[in-house]
Amino acid sequence: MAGASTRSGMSAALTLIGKRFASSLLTLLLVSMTIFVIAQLLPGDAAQEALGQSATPEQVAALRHEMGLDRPAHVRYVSWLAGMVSGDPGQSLVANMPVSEVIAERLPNSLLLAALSALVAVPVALAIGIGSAMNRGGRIDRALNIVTLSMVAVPEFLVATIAVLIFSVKLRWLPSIAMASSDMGWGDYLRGVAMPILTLSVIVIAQMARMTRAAVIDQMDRPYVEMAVLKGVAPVRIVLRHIMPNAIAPIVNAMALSLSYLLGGAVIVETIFNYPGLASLMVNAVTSRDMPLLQACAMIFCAAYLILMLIADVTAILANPRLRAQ
Amino acid sequence: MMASAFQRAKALPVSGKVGLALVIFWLAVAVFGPMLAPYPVGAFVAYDVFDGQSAKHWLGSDYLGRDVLSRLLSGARYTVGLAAAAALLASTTGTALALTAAVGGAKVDEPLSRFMDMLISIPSKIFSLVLVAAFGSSLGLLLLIAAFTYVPGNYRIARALAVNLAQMDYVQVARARGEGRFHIAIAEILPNMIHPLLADFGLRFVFIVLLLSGLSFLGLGVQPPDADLGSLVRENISGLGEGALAILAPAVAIATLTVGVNLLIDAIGFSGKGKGR
Amino acid sequence: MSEALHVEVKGLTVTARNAAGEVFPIVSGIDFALKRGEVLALIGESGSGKTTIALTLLGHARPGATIAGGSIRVGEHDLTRLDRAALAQLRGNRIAYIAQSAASAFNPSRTIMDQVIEPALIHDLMPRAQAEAKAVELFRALALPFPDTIGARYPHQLSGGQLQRLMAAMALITDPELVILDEPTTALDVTTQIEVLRAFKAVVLERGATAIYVSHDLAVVAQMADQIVVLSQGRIREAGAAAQILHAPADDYTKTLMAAARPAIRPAPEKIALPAAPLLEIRGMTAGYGKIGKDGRPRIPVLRDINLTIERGATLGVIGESGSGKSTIARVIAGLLPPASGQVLLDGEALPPGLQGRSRDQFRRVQLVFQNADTALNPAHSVGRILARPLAFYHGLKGNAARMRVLELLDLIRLPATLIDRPIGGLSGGQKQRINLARALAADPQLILCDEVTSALDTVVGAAILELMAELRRELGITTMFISHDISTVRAICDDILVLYSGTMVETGPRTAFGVAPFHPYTDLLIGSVPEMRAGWLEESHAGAAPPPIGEISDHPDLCRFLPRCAARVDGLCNTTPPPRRPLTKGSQILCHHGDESLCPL
Amino acid sequence: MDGQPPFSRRDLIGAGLGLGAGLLLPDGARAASKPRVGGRIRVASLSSSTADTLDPAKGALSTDYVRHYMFYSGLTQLDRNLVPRPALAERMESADQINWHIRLRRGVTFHNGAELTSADVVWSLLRHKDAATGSKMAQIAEQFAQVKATGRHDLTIRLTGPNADLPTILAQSHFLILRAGTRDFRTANGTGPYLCAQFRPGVRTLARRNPNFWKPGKPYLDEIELIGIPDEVSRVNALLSGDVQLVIAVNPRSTKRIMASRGHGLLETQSGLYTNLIMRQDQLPTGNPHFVAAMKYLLDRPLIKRALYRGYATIGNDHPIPPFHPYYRADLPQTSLDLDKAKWHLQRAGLTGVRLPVYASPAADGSVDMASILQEYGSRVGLKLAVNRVPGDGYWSTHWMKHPLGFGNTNPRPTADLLFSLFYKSDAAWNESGWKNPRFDRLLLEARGEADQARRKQLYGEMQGLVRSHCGVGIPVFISLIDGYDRRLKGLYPVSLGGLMGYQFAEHVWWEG
Repeated sequence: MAGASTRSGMSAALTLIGKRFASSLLTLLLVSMTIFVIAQLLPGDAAQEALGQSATPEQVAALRHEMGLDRPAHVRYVSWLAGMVSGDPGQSLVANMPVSEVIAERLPNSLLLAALSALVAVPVALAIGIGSAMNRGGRIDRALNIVTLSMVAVPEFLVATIAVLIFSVKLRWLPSIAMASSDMGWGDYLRGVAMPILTLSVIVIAQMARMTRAAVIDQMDRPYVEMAVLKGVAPVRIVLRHIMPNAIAPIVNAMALSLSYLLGGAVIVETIFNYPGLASLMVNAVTSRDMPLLQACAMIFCAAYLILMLIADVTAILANPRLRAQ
Repeated sequence: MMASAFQRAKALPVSGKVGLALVIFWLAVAVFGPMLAPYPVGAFVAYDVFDGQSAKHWLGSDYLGRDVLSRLLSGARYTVGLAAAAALLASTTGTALALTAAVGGAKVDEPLSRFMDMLISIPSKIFSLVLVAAFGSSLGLLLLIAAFTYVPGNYRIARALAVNLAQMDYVQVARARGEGRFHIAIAEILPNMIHPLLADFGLRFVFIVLLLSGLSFLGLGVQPPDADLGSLVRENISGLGEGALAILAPAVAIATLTVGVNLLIDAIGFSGKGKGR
Repeated sequence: MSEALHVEVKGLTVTARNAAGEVFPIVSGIDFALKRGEVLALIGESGSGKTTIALTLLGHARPGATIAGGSIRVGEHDLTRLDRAALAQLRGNRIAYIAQSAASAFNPSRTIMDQVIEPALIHDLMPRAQAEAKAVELFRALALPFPDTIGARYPHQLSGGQLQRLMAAMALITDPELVILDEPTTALDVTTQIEVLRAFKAVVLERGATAIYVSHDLAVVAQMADQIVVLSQGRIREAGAAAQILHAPADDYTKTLMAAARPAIRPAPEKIALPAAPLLEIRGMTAGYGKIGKDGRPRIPVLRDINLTIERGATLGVIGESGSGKSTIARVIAGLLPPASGQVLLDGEALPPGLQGRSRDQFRRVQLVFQNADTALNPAHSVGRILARPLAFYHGLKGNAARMRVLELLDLIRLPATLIDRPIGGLSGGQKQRINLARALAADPQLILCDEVTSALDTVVGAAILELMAELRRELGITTMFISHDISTVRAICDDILVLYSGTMVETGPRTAFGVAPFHPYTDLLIGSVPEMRAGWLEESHAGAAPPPIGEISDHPDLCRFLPRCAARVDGLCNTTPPPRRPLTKGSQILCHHGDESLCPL
Repeated sequence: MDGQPPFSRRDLIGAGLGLGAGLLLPDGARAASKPRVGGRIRVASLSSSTADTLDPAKGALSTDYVRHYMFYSGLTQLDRNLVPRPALAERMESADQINWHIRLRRGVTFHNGAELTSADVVWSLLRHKDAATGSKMAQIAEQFAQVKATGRHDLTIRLTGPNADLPTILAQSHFLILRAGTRDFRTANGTGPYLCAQFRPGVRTLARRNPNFWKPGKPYLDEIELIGIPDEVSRVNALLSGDVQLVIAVNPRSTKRIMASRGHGLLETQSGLYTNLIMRQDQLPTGNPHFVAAMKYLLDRPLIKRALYRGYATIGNDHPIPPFHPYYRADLPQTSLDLDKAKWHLQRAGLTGVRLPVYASPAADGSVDMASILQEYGSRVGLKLAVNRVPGDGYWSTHWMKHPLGFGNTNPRPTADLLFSLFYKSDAAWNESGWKNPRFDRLLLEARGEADQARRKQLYGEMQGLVRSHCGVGIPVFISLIDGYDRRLKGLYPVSLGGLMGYQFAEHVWWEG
């Protein structure tokens, strides 16, 4: 019986993944078109930016030709799209390397930082959210509320800078810049990213904790919770065994939304800690008008968002026996 | 009207009253601040930079020797005004689209939802960077960017609410009465979404304040010599090491503003829920 | 008091805090006692405090409420003196609770077995394997289908009656000495209720546990209780032995309750002389959800081949259990659900199938009144706004004229004019239902579709609404379709009755035909399942008896829908051939292989 | 700076190295320490992006210049007094300042072991004339009429006109010498003091000591890791937390923090860097001479020096030659803040009460704050300036020189001739204000071919006067460059061409850790 429903759960999830894949492609196409159109409105192009202040018109024209920027916009878009479909995101105009190589260097950094931040933020947010829900209206609840509010109330660059002043400049415990390089040990790496993780976590924890609290409280008024109380079930068991399976779907959804920020939203953290991630790469791509790179970054961020949303939906299906059966 | 508002305020829990007081305070600063500023916002009045507190300069001087108090009083209106306007714009747009999707069926819902996915998936700060680079920095553009960034979030919430409400019996009654979609959306569904939407509005407000300060880090913001609160923090960040008032004051201002709005919203949500029971 | 008393409640007071922070009592001065193995019933309408009192016997008060005074003794414990941990030790162990709606009291995302044996596991009473075995034994005793595997299912896969019995299994897994049953059958259909009551009586009461049975239904209580406590507004009105309360009530309030529980058959109003043409006619209508297949049936059919007519000024009662499709008929007529096939004719003229294409006047002439006034009235609007909208929409009435008309309507439904500016949230259930009705009347309709308009209300309030409807019908001559699950109510107020089972009309006929046998087997079950207000009825009633065995069922789509539950089914006929529609001599028409003769012996 | 040797070509070039080493030591403590080999440092420069390059011709930013000087060597090299010294060129001679003969040092090898020959030099110089190269020096390279190898280690350069500054020009990082035919710039193959161990654009550059460097004994450090930290506060924090040992471009506002730290020091380099107000002469109302005069009187130079630069600046006089420059004309009267005169000029221009946007950008250092200051004083004399801050990226291509009132930013140039011909000549592409002065143009050409120093100084002096009084450019201050360093890092001294010893610290510093 249980086996059957798990199987049908898997097939329901697979159907959903299939459907999502199609609509995701549509979303990606839309994103690429939007980015392309807006980028056309940007003043200057890669050739001008590369040559800078000292460019002469002839030089710019020559470089433009070399970069293929002298072709009409729609031709460039179509050829980019054709390349993308065949799995080739093209050549970076500025770095003179295939986009895939440029990205390959930064993407693992970004993913690692996001994953580590999520690893810190998710349990903390769950603990805060569940803790304050169980204490609804009580002193701990109010205290945690103020704490989470204050966390979002400070601009992230200030949080980051204060952290650097305390932990690197004053105490010298942690490095102020988070270099990520392949020849680094895990210990060094973790020390380096400790503060970026801290800063990113602070930003997302508050939102996730508040959503967790709301989702848990929403379940607390349900009759089955009263029933559990009247069965003599202890409060912690009520939350973990009775409420969580029902609250997990909205919580995961909220978390997926927050976590999608960890990739693209990390631009300030990447700047302050000099962490070579994707967000600052995308900013680079904007300022240097490196269209293929910009597009590739946008595609990755969009795909990451869609994947997170898909994970949230699949979780919702697997957590809910009713959806699982469908 | 006034009396009932007053009574409602009295019924708020303590945290709500604190929130209300903070919100009123910052609204007042936003409106009257520039009149109260002792010095012009761009005037170089102190010989030294990052001065501490003094009788002449209550909050000291900034990185160029300007009066921090005056800049704070003048800058609050940008943060409060811009965030409020953008939150309002985001909420109304998001809600209008959500209602359209809720009463319009899958044909409207699906493309709108894809569009929102698209907006949400482009990192907002980078998107802002592109837009500012393309169109130049102006208050109007900042407003649009902030609004655009937070439309999808509002849309998600409003759509979930509206789709639920569209199934309610009273909506079915209205449909069976022969009412048009517009009437159903505006008269039947919308009034019942106001409460959660207000709460959402508050959250958006806070996010926008923080987005604006984030943008100021990237050099996008209000035109000098004026500065919003985030820019004030940013431009004085080099004073952080010496604990300059010039950076602490605007940081505290942002914190009290956002915490105040949140406390107020939490309290309103609480008493609103109590009433429903 | 004597040692023999098992449960003793003295001077119990429970208080609550309102929005303004004032503390007020919700029940007070409650005293009662019962011996081991006795059943005490707490009777009262909503707001009487019966559930609140029942919960205090588990030492529990709902959020916002506090047990403020008195003593609650169960066995050797005074529950008011125990701390949280000690209470948790008793709950689900020595004192068990069976909740009103098992459908929501079971955790939707855990299996039944997990939840049923949880009390035994958390109180460390037995190992899992033993608990599971015991659960299966209980499932069997409670006459649940597939007792060996039902535990692996999830709540949404089971019916309300099954869940209610499973909840009993959960309560009994620890062999409690006291069981609290909180309206355990209220949410069920009568035909299910009788099965559940039988199971409860057999298993819960026969095991010798002391029980407190909370209900608003005197007839149900009559089957179960040794003692009855009648409550109203948090105070005891009358208490005593069951027989005394039922047959010789002393308190006026108890008498009112008794009266409301037995609706009087009203004489049909003299029909106004109108042309004989029917106002509403439905021809060969099939409706449902999902795509319409090649055979003209939707993927999930709800209604099959419905044919009916309502004469001008008449009332048609539509009766059936939940899921029978009775509300769907109203939705199809109102245009909310376009039928898959068939026609709806109003005044001889076909209505467009869906909402699209209907004229404003067509909308006006048919008005739908929803069951639940709480959800049918927009909580954001005031009484005046709700009533004024149809006036403006259909009649273009605005300003003062509209206001005058709204006041007239309020008068018509016997509500004070001062309510006009009140928000909906502030009204009582009965008042809301009256507004709900008035909104339909405001359109000046020809046909009102009333969908279970009294079922969400207390008996007394519901009776008053029926009274009002009868008056309105007399005064306005409006044609009504009255949809209900309660055959007594329908028999009391309707001219014609249609019995619906699983989307098919199993019996139709004039009211008089529903007073005497023979009936269609389903109608028979329906009528036989309505509890009578006397002890011993449950044992005597033949309703709900197990159907005779039957061979393999063919896959013909038009076979009798009632076949699986039918006590009169005939092997080799019912399971192979679709039933014919045939008239009975008493004046009704049934869909059955049986006729007058073969039905009589039942 | 008074011991400035004359810019005489023929004699000094080829006189060998080491002349500057014992002279003009700005810091007595440095003399006590002897260079030692070893050590590893991390250096944070201003920026780092995917545009980072190992192609000297494309070098655009300080990070690039630093990187290129680590891996490549030039024909000549400027000493601390900006005197060109022979480097890869052993001798460099010209009689007419048009035809130059160069003899290369023998036995110099590229990092891959190949020997440096004249073919490499010819190729390296001529590629700047190829538009496809995208050289920043394309304009200057146009002077090269012909570059021709005359032997394995000899070559000649024929210019289109006389230019006495060629040795100085060739010392710039863009003209560093590559192996002929180099196409792949994913790693570097030069003759410089360090080998390229790793190059990841936008992330870091790792340099290892080149044991076969052609200057015996040099360089001293084993390894240099070059990264970019664009955020100034982060950069300074990284220095103070010990994560980096040398940072470029410290904001004057951060100097207090660095000075407060015992282990760290500041290297101030007075330079010719300036951020200037641009008043387009071909547009109105900025083309009105009275308007130009008024704006120059509105510049509160001491305030800018104090508030913006905390004293790390030298007051300017609206022409591009800084006071410490040998050609500086000292007898020109200093323009200073004078609201009355400004008001009078504005009235004469009929512009009182006019509203005018002024474009500023983080791309032009300090311009946003300068604009704010201008606006503040402008409001006192009835001039309503609206500060229009635009983003740094795209500023040069979209805004610079395109608005009547805006800002520009000019890096130090090795010669006065370069400065004047690039930014002030009537037909110069970057004639920021669009002024046209035939007399100035004539003087410029004359000075370029003039070998006599006294005469040259006189000519340049007159040009300074012309720019100061007629050109639509306001230069309030020359901005000092500030680097921060770990005190264990020795051998640093200022070179006024740029921070980090004119970007060439790598060759000269050593570590005492």
